[in-house]
Amino acid sequence: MIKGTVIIDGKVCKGCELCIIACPQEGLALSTSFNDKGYRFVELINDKCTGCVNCALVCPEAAITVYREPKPAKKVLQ
Amino acid sequence: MIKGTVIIDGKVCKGCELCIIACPQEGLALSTSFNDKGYRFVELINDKCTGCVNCALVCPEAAITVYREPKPAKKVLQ
Amino acid sequence: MEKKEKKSGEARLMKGNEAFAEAALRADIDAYFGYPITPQSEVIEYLTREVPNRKELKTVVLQAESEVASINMVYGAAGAGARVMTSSSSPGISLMQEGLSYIASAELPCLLANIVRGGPGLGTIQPSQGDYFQATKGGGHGDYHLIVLAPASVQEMADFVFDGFKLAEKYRNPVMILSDGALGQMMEKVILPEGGSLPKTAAPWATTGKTKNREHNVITSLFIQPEEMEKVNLHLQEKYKAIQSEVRYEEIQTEDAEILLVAFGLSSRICQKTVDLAREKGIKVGLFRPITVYPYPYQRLKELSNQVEFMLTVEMNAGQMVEDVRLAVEGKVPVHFIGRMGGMILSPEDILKKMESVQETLNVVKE
Amino acid sequence: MEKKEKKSGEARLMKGNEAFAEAALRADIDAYFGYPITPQSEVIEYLTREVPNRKELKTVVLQAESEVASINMVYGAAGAGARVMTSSSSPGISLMQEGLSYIASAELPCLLANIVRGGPGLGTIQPSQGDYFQATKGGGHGDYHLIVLAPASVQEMADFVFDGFKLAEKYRNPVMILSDGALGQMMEKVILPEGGSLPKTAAPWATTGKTKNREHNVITSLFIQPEEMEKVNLHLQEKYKAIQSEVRYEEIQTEDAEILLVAFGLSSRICQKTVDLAREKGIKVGLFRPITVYPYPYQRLKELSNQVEFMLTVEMNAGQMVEDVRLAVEGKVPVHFIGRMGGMILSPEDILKKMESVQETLNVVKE
Amino acid sequence: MNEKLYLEDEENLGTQVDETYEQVYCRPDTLTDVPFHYCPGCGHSVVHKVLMEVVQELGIQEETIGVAPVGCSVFAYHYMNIDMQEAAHGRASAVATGIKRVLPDKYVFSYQGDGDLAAIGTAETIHTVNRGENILMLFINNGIYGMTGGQMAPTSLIGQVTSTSPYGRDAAQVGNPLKIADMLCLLPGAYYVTRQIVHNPGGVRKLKKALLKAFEYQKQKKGTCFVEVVSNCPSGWKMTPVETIKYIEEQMLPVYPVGDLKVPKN
Amino acid sequence: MNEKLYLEDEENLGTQVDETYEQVYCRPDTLTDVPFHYCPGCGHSVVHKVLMEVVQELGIQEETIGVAPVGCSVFAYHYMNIDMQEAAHGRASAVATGIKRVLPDKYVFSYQGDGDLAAIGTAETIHTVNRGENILMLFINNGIYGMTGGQMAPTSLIGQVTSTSPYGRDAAQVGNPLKIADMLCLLPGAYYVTRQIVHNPGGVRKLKKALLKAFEYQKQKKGTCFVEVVSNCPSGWKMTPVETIKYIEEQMLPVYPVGDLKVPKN
Amino acid sequence: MTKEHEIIFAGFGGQGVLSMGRLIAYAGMIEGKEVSWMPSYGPEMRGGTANCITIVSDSRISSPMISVFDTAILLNQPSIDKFEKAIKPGGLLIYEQSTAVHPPTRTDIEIVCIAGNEEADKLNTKQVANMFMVGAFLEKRPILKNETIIEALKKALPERRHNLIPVNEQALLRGRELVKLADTVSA
Amino acid sequence: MTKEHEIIFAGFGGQGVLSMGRLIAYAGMIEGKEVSWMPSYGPEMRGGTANCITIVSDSRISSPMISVFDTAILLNQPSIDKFEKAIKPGGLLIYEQSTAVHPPTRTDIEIVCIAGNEEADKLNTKQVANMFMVGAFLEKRPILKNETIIEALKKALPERRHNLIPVNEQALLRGRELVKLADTVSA
Ligand SMILES: Cc1ncc(C[n+]2csc(CCOP(=O)(O)OP(=O)(O)O)c2C)c(N)n1
Ligand SMILES: Cc1ncc(C[n+]2csc(CCOP(=O)(O)OP(=O)(O)O)c2C)c(N)n1
Ligand code: SF4
Ligand code: SF4
Ligand code: SF4
Ligand code: SF4
Repeated sequence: MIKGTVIIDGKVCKGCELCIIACPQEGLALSTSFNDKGYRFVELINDKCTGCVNCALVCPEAAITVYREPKPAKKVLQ
Repeated sequence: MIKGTVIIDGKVCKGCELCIIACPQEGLALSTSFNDKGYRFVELINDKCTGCVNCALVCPEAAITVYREPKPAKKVLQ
Repeated sequence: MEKKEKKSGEARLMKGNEAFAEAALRADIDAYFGYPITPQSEVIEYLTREVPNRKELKTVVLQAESEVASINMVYGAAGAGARVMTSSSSPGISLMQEGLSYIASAELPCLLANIVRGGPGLGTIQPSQGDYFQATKGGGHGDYHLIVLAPASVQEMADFVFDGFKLAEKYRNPVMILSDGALGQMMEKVILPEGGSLPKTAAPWATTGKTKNREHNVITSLFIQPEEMEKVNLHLQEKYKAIQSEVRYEEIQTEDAEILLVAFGLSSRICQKTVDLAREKGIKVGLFRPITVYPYPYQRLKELSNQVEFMLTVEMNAGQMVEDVRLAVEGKVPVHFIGRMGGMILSPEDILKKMESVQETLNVVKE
Repeated sequence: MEKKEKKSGEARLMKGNEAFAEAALRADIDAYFGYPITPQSEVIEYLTREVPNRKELKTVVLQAESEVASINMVYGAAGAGARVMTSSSSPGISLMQEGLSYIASAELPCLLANIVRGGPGLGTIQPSQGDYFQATKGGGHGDYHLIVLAPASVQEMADFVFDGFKLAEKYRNPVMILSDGALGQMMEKVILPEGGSLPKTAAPWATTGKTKNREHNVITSLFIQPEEMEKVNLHLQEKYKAIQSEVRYEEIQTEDAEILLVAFGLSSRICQKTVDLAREKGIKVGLFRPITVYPYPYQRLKELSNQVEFMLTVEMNAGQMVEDVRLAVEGKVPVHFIGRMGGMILSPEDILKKMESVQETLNVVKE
Repeated sequence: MNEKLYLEDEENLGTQVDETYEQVYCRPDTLTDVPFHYCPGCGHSVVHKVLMEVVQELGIQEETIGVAPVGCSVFAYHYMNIDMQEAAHGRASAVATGIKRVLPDKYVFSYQGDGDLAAIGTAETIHTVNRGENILMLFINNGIYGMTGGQMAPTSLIGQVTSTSPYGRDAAQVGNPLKIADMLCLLPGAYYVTRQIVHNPGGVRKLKKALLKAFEYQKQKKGTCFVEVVSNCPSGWKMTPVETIKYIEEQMLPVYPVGDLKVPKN
Repeated sequence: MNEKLYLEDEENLGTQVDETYEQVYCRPDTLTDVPFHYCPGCGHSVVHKVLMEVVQELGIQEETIGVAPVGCSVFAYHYMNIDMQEAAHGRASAVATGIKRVLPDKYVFSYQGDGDLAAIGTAETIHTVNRGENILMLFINNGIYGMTGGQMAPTSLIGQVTSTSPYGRDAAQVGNPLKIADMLCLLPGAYYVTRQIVHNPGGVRKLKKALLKAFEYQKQKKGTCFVEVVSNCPSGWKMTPVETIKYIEEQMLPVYPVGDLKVPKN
Repeated sequence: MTKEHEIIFAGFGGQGVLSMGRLIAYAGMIEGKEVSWMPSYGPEMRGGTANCITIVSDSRISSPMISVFDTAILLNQPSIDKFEKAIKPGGLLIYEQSTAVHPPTRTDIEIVCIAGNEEADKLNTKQVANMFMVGAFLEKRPILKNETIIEALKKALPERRHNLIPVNEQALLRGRELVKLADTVSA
Repeated sequence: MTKEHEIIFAGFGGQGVLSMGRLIAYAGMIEGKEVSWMPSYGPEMRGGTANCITIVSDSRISSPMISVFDTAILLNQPSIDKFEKAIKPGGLLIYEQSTAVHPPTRTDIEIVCIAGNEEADKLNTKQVANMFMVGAFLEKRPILKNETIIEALKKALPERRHNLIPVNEQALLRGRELVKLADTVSA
């Protein structure tokens, strides 16, 4: 099981919830507070993230950055 | 063999010769003289006309009127 | 959403675009063809919403694939004798120029509204008066004119539909309502014209199917022989002469005016406030508001030029109608201009300031 | 078919449309986009025939699906920094009005020719000057101006291509050559401008691919915030002020003129004959011929109004430029008009007669 | 009336008959007396003639409104003795839409050339058919811009020499012949789409049948009927009328095959 | 770079790895810092993002010129950090043609909505593809006019409620959803025609692959590549972004099926 | 009380600022005044903010679009940031408590903070949140009568939703009270 | 000899009237005169008739389009019908014999009938038929030299067709003779 994590830019998030649907680990949820734009924004709510990038792919605001344990395979390639 | 004949309006004929090609009886030919528009016009040159209407159908100027022996069949219909 | 009363007479609070559309239904239009564009999309939205709701209406309302298609559908319907109209805003109206030239040449009555926005180009969607030249000098090719009415209130957005069709059918000429985004979007009190009060004009020239007792009717703008084309042009020019008699304008406190503000449409409303402010200060200012900008009230302006010290033309553009004012005045008095562009709106105070500065310079000259 | 010499300098007998096209090649245009229409189809026909014949030329010549497409292809190519042009005739030019407004707003340099035919509508294909208003007051929406050159000979049909591109690139503004069917179709002696003599102007603003050392370039005419839109408009107005300095005109025997004929393009040629006829009769007539109709030579006309008894404007339309003459003269002297429409051409004698009749009425008034 | 007689010719040839001759074909009264201005041998005139024969036979002269294009057939209204409108270049189907929408019970047709319908008018063409406007669209495909002097049309053939493709149409530069009728078939609004010819008697007979169908469908409010006629342009092609026959059959028909492209399914 | 990593995700899930985390996805530098003005959940932003990722990975930021339409994506040039032009409504492909013809070695794409490309721009769309202009045409089909406030588009579904079809689109009156991509397939100029989605991660991955192909083909001068994206318009549809997923899958995809419509034959 | 009162209503789309402004205009019309209502329109709405200007006057109204106001009723932070400075000295600013991260700070205007959302929750109906603001406004600037507001509401609401009238009336009155409280507090 | 000579050439399309007019203009240019050539254009050509106006002048030419002419060279009946009346009194009309059903009748102009087609048959080359007319014209109105006509022809014809020059020159001279004969005849 790869471990991953995401950093979400709460300022640009518009709370569309598409990432929440996209996350297979049910790791995302809306905040209770509002950002300056007046939107609830998304936060990581558990540590199940595998860094699958699904949330980031569907995010219209490009608000999500995804990190993950490196794969040795890749290292070789570079 | 049905007998027919055509009357060609030499004034409007533009000598395109399409009717000549269309006539299965080779019954049409261009005049040697010109009409007022400056065109040679088509004339009936033999009595083989069957009134098949082919020449009239293709005539762009609607210059040809076709006559034919009546068909009894038709008479009944009317 | 305010409810729609059928009966007129009662005051209603409506958007200019909606009042325009409702008036069109009451003017018994046969058809509307249009294409959405801000700030006038409410017209087609209102019509598509209302017509199916009203059993009595057979009105055709069709969203075309473009403004080019719209204006040519209008051509076809008008040529078939229908009471028809379209509406758009600046860029869309530019696309209609060829069609308008055809319609004017073929002498088809129809109505169109230009809810002007700031240009040039895609520009802004905010209100502007930047299409005055296009509307009055002919944006299309050739010598033709639209009859152009310039409303200054939601009430006139409604009333001018009736006036417009009357003129269009009387002269077999396209009529444009030259409005702007503010008048289209704002809500104001309006008392709508009575429905069914605009009788249809007979159109024996229309292509409704050739009957035995007449030659076939042809709607065309092609006159390949120059002699023929010139005849058509001379006839059109005769018609435009006759149309001069339809000139309309409004005068506010001009009787004793020493300074004359000239403005149409929205600008004229702002000028009214300026007149009040100036009068409070004891400055004798009047306001002249052309209601028809084609035909243009040259004559009356010329008369007024004998009375006033100078004129100040106020427009939401870089100075377009001011040329007509100058043509009217022929140098008798100075004609100044103040305007804002791109959707910016003048304040009554701006105008007052400009007026006073002009006055000073003039006095200086005198001394 | 006369042979094509590469070297200029030698006199050639060419159609206006062909001289225009050949000059474009010598002006090293990168691209031409157009759509056929009488009486200007020879332009694209000449280009499609010539370009493949000349190894040295990489010129893009593309027949578009319409004038709307043409003008928007011009927009794209001009925005990419290319020297590009199009041409059409009246109805086609009307279809370009939206695109022209965009091009003017985005400040893209380009050249287009209107080989005017008689309108309005489909009209006739015979020569006319009926598109003067459209060309000079802005047929599209918003406050913008084309720079407009009015040739009066096949020679100028060629020369103005060079002048036109110089102005277009100097001011980043679209330039129109306002010609007519006669000038486009007639053959006359022409000495073509030297090829390669028109250096390209750098276009750092063009969309040629964002390089590391600059921000991305954007070609747009959208300025949604009214404040911003107004800034753009004020900048454009500044530019148009500067353009006034490019005004060009020709004066023929005006030194001692007591009567001034004012005419542009083909009409001015006819007026020259009138001047000769009149001078033979001892009438002191001069001819003023605006070469740029935007910018318009108001100043010089105003000066001349101090010298002459009256002016007679001669146009192949219902009277369009005459408004600019009146704006210049400001009522100082009477400004009369004579014109033919729909492709009809005035004769020098017609003009002389009109002139004399005006003169009489004036004398009557005097007595 | 005449129609019945000669449409049956094919079968009836050779049957016995008596002496008194009867008229079996003459210029339809639905044509005016104005002589066609078209060049000698131009297909436009033939199509005009057939169209008016159909209108006459159906007895719908009083209920038919036509729309002429900008193109050589711009003057169609001089020849067709019915109410007509002359549309702006490319907009005939939009004009026809305007007419039909306000006069839904009249027969309405548009008549357009290939530059008009398939170049500048492409958007109007496609959207008129997509709306399924209940009209007849007649499309004369002669692969060239006739009126303006023989420029390339979207339908010009690869290698075809025109005044704007003087060295032959080059697909790489200007694309391939546009088979717009085939594209229209994909639209549900298109009820009947067919491609016909008029350069021989059989073709003229078939065109006439197609037009009769089209008006019948319009009566039944079935939607848009689109009839393409692969025609000629002797002047633009720089050929004699007789030469154009060969060109049509050898060059054009392989690209634009004759026949029904879309027929009512039932 | 990032791309490689996550395009392989599907297979790589579950493989063993060591501790130090690496960034596997971030906003592409080819996007400016300007936050999108689009409504929450709007597909435009996703397409913008994917398009710019592709430009970044191919390293063609300096050679790519885009054309924005008139529509909600009119401001695309605020977000895409490449040279761009803003075209008149419907004319993006004509503008792109103008650019590409004078800069044949640059990558050029047009980006248009359905009103822009399939209504007012129909003629330009069809003729650009018919000429086989060597560009990428990106078509965002959200079945509505978003920018102007939710009017009916040619692509709106039967029965769809919009501000100009308040009682649902009625085919009898205004015709059927226009499947323009299918029509374009008939044109030889169209080299690659595909329909994609962006409302789920798999769709986004596939769109990216399609765009990579399209640019590759453009490099090879193959002709027009047409990429349609069936997208959403939460505001126009009056739905939450999440609700639009269901609508797309249940209502739109049956009419506009996902997948390649025309692929290079070899 | 001025002959002419110029009000801007601003907040996010969907908060009903446009209808609030229209309601005032409608009521003004019923009381025989000159009124105009001008919405912000166009793509800026994509951003999510909306506003409208309502003018109620005894005399003919010149321009419906103005840049300074007698009163601003603001339902979110961006609106406060944008319009606080656009209020005439001595003017009135009413804002919704829960949405204001940085409350307004001007000292030359009257500022009233209403917990509209909170109060609405109490009456457990979101729809009436704006009615508190309207009530508060009329308490401060009695340019229109309560009854007219209600009458306007009747006209504005479709029959089927007239059941909502009473609770709106309640909210209207409550809004007036809240101001009084607010005042006593700030005092 | 007038300072300015205005000629109309008319006939059916394909008879080469346009190039005949262009040839005169070209020659005029070579002799350093002001020239203009204006074709009839547009759909009327569908009808099959074509014409052009050539003006050769010592001074700048005003309009290339005029309605009365010094000379008309007419190659078919419709042209005779249309342009006979457009010739200035004292002007010149030259027409082709074989195509004229109703010869011109005016008495206030010079009328010359040339059997161009017949003569061309004699030289058995159709292409030069028009050269007889040109020759006839120059005999009557010596506004240009033979040599210049030939020089113009050289420039006008593509190299590959220069072999036709001699026969054209022949026709040109023959045209001049024919006029003399015609005159003696009519005398
Ligand atoms: C807006 C506009 N553009 C161009 C023209 C010029 N024009 C007239 S007819 C025509 C095309 C004719 O070709 P086609 O439609 O194929 O008809 P055809 O003459 O071949 O029958 C063109 C380009 C015009 N009249 N109006
Ligand atoms: C000539 C012209 N007509 C109309 C408009 C108004 N307008 C702007 S965008 C648009 C359509 C937007 O819909 P779409 O193309 O589907 O893009 P979306 O906003 O849905 O992304 C319209 C009609 C315009 N700007 N210009
Ligand atoms: S997809 Fe992006 S914008 Fe939408 S909720 Fe998630 S992080 Fe926020
Ligand atoms: S087809 Fe008609 S026009 Fe042609 S030659 Fe025969 S009769 Fe004459
Ligand atoms: S030019 Fe062509 S299409 Fe036009 S009439 Fe002549 S032959 Fe027919
Ligand atoms: S209106 Fe629709 S298409 Fe436009 S930004 Fe909002 S959601 Fe996207």
